[in-house]
Amino acid sequence: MKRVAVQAGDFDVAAELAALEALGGGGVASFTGVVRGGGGLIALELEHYPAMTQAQVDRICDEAMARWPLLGLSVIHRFGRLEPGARIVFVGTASRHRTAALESCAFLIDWLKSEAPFWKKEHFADGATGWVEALAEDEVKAKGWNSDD
Amino acid sequence: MKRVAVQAGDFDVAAELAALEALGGGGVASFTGVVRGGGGLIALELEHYPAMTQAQVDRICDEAMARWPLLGLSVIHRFGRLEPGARIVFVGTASRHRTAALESCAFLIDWLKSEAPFWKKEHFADGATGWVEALAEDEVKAKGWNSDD
Amino acid sequence: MAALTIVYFAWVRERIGLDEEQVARPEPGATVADLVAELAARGGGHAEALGDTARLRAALDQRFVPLDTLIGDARELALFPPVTGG
Amino acid sequence: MAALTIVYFAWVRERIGLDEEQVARPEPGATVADLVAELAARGGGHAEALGDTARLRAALDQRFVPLDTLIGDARELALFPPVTGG
Repeated sequence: MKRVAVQAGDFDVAAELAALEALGGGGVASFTGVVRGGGGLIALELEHYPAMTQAQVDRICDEAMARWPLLGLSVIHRFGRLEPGARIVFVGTASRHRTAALESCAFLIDWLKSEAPFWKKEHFADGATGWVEALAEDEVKAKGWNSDD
Repeated sequence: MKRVAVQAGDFDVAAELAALEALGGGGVASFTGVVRGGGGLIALELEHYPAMTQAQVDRICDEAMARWPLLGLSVIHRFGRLEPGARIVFVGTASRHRTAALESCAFLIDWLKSEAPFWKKEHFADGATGWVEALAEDEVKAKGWNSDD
Repeated sequence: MAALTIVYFAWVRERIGLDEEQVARPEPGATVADLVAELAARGGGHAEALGDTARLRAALDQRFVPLDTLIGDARELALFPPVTGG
Repeated sequence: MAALTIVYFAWVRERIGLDEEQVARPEPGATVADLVAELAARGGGHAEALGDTARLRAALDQRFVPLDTLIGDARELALFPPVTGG
């Protein structure tokens, strides 16, 4: 099972997890990213490169399936305007081995951060806006996956 | 938020995750363990040490909260007779930092495997039964958390 | 001093055929391993359950301890195989 | 040969003021960096968006590429800041 969705709307985490649990794998790991509030943030606007996004996320998923013995995975990434508390991204993995499920989940979220064509713009209550800068740390983290087998 | 439950009944993963997402942390990681079928297994019987279990799981959670900047965590472990496909254990963590959420989730499940007083007995269709042996690998994995950082 | 309660789990419990039992409090200076050896010397289910200490783990008053720990004034000793939770 | 389509994202798009534009296909042997330098030389928003190549990333036909990659017969070039998904 490989499910990849790039969408504006919210998603149902429980349904995704239930589908992964039903694969009979023993372990299901997940990560859900949520828009953080604070500092006067009223919304995050996620821009993406539609012609590329789905294919690129698909490639990242294939890479995870090649590296770990997964029974299934599900990756959902939203775009558009999202308010604090809204879900942005979901990664779920199922495997017979808990370590494979957990590691591949961490790999996928690290890779989405640095290899998926999304850009985040912050909108503040006072009308100010600003593009979120990529963290050098995130590029390093994604590259780190290249060195451990 | 620290929620620890040791119970016979099933649990609602969606409700646990919703509570963690509501902490406004940015990242929620989870792991759900499910009884694997196959090999004629009809049920897994989880025995535990009631006087010790809750306090011990609580200690493991305190340890995770001391090591990582977590906004909250939820750990649920079932006991009793569980059939293939049933959930056994849930670990959920919330943090502003995705790495903290993911690492503490992995830590908690590794520690539950080797530091929580549960024992699993397998029941097979032909009437045979057998206690699951602890994996040396699991004790090593839990010990591994003592050496990093 | 009060007797010591011993609780058993998993195949240790099954082989001994008891969930728990009371024993006379051991001498000061006795370790968990000393008491385990004494119990195993009873033979039968106790010997079967407690003979191979490499496969045994223990807790004193609900805290995991190595087998060479002094029993001291603990009220409850638990004996069981390595845990398999999660 | 057909023109090359360039698509812009995030602050590169905002500074240039265009989602995309068509340009004459560069000479064979031209790299992404060559074309970026040529576009930046137009001044204005292009200079502002494309002047600092350390902050630029590129994709050719929807694949990430380093800036020293030959454009060859690619149909679409995308220019944008480092991505911030997840």
